Amino acid sequence: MSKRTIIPFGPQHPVLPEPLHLDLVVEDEIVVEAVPSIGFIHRGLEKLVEKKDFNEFVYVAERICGICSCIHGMTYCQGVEEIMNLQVPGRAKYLRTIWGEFSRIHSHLLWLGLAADAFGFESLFMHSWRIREKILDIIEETTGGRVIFGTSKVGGVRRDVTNERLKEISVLLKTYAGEIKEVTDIFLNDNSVKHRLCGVGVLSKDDALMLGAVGPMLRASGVAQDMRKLGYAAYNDIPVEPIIDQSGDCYGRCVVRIKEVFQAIDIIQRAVDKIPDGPIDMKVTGFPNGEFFARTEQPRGEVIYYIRGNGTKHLQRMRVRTPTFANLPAILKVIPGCSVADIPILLLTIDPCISCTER
Amino acid sequence: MIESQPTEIVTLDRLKDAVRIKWAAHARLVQIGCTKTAEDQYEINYSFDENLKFSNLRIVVNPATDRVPSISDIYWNAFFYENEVHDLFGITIEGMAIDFKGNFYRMAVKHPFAAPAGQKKS
Amino acid sequence: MAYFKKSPWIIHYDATSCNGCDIEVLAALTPLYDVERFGIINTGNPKHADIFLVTGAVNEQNKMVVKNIYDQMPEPKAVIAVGICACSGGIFRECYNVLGGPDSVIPVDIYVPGCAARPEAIIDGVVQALGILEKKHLARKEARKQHDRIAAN
Amino acid sequence: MSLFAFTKTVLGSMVSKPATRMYPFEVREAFPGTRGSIAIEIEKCIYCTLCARKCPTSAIVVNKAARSWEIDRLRCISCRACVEACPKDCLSQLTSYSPAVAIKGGKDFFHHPAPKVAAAPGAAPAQG
Repeated sequence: MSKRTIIPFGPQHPVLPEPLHLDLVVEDEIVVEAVPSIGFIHRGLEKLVEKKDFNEFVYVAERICGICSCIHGMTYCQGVEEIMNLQVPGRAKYLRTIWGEFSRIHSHLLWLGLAADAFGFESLFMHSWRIREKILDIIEETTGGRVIFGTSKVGGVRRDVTNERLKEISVLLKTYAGEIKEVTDIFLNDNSVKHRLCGVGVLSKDDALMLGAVGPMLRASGVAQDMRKLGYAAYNDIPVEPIIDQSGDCYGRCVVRIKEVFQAIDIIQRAVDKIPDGPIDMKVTGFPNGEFFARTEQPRGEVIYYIRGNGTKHLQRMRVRTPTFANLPAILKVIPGCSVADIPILLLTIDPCISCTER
Repeated sequence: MIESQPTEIVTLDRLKDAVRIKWAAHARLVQIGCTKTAEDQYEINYSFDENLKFSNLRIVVNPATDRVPSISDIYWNAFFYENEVHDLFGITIEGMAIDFKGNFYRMAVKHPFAAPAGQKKS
Repeated sequence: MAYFKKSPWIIHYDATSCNGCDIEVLAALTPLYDVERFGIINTGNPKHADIFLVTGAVNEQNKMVVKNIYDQMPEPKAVIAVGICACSGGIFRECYNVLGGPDSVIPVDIYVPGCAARPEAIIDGVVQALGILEKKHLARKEARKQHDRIAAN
Repeated sequence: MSLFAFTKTVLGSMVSKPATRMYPFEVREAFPGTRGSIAIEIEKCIYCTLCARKCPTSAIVVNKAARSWEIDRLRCISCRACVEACPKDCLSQLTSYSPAVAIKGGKDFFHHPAPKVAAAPGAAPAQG
């Protein structure tokens, strides 16, 4: 038996832009155990509900994470609306759906780039991000922000987009889809990519479910679970079939995300065809009193907002459980047995968002 | 209403049995979260999901006297949430799979959520 | 000689930011903005870096990390606080675990506002930091000359 | 097959424009709806303090008695809450952020009618 060594990974690491620290117990080059230490981004923003009223808190919710900002804000608003029993206008629901799917495209393209960077395919990283900028341009034009959308509000959305512009965007997306396909084909067919991803970090179906994995991580292991099937926002009218893959390895997660990019484009196009006219927000009176667990599907998986109001303008408790928080235990179970060189790509396949995780 | 969310209130000693039933039904542990409702009364919610059906187990504890059993021997991933509940609320949880002993988050304030609510910074 | 202007290397650390500014820092490196045409390279090693980009408001746990990275960087060095959180704490200013910006731990030379800071703004900030770097370099040179003069006498 | 794809990529790259925008020399025109820094038409302001109360980061300070309005550019998160709250529509949002600064604490100060001793931007005492 060879000697065991502990290799610290992070918090400042060239591959991960975010601080996550892992103690890797290593035997030769094989990791036998990984112990996480988190809290580098813990801000304690759940406590802010005591200082900001429930309308103002939307700005905080949107800034929990810069990548899934739109869906964070939307989930929070959904939770409050559910407690206050507000019927949000249809157009607002559709706009939320469209922006939510846009943020999925931009997040997945971002992830594809980072993953390519992690397995050493620099030009793929550049190409993914080049296309992502085009998506960001649409987002900036319609919402006013590149990463922080700032469109959510309790009772609707804060901005409208004209129907003509939506139609143009829908056509524009068709040409972008071709460009995205050029890049994703390399992910799917290139031998060097497969060599790095296939068979690495296999998570079985049972393990994925019982370790509480969510999102693409869970679906890549063959569990068809997608919160969009709950039918929040406009997903009632636009049914979504979860994309699954049976392999459960890094390659499977990559495939799921790539397919989801095209699915998101399809959802946007369908939503644009169906979007109703009408108001985009409603007047909100009174204060929330009650509790609700709002669940939505973020690019990284299911996010949960537990919102509890006590009839005053400040909420009593707001708790966020973000997808990365749920995916970390699963990845810790997968890491033992992998070689040290595979750790960055393994960690990246959960699409870690540490600022979400630690709030 | 997006979905119904039934909450079942269980006592501390029956918690593990109730969780085992969920495990047997192949429910996914969605989250464990704590809420302070009164000075010595904390609610802990254990949320589960069975094929998009949400359900919730709730225990009510007093951190000064009660010791909550860990469910991480049933759901291994629970240790993440339990360490969090311990660090933020100061609730004693026994038998966690990996016990960070209060070092899960390193914070300027100890157990920030246990502090009396409504303190406003001027 | 303006050595630093030709090729300033950057190290980036995320100290409790929301990721928004981080991905914008990364975006500045990618084709559309491509800061590498100015010789700017994002390095992972603090000892290679001239400019330290900090995003986020710095919390209790990572203030030592920020300080460590800063201490390891060779002189002269410049620190840029990117984003509103790094400038003043932003919306998280009142959180219990937030110190309110890297300037509570290390000296900051340039503040780049924006939530999230745009890649263009980050490039502008880096350009301003180059001037500061140059000044620090000259000051060091002057100090060394004076030291030599005193030693020679 | 791969040779064909290769040729196509090479030819495509030769005729297409580079993806890079030469930023400092070539500045893209911002989208009209982009959220940037806040501007005020001080003549219209009635000092109702609504914007200051709505601001989630307390970046705006309004002094009704002195008839002054000031904003801390390093606190403003460009959330547009103040613009939406303003009853007189005297606040507007520019499409770009305020420039990077080397000194913290400078506040942009507006006063109407202009005070006799001009308070230059950035001259206000440092805070925080």
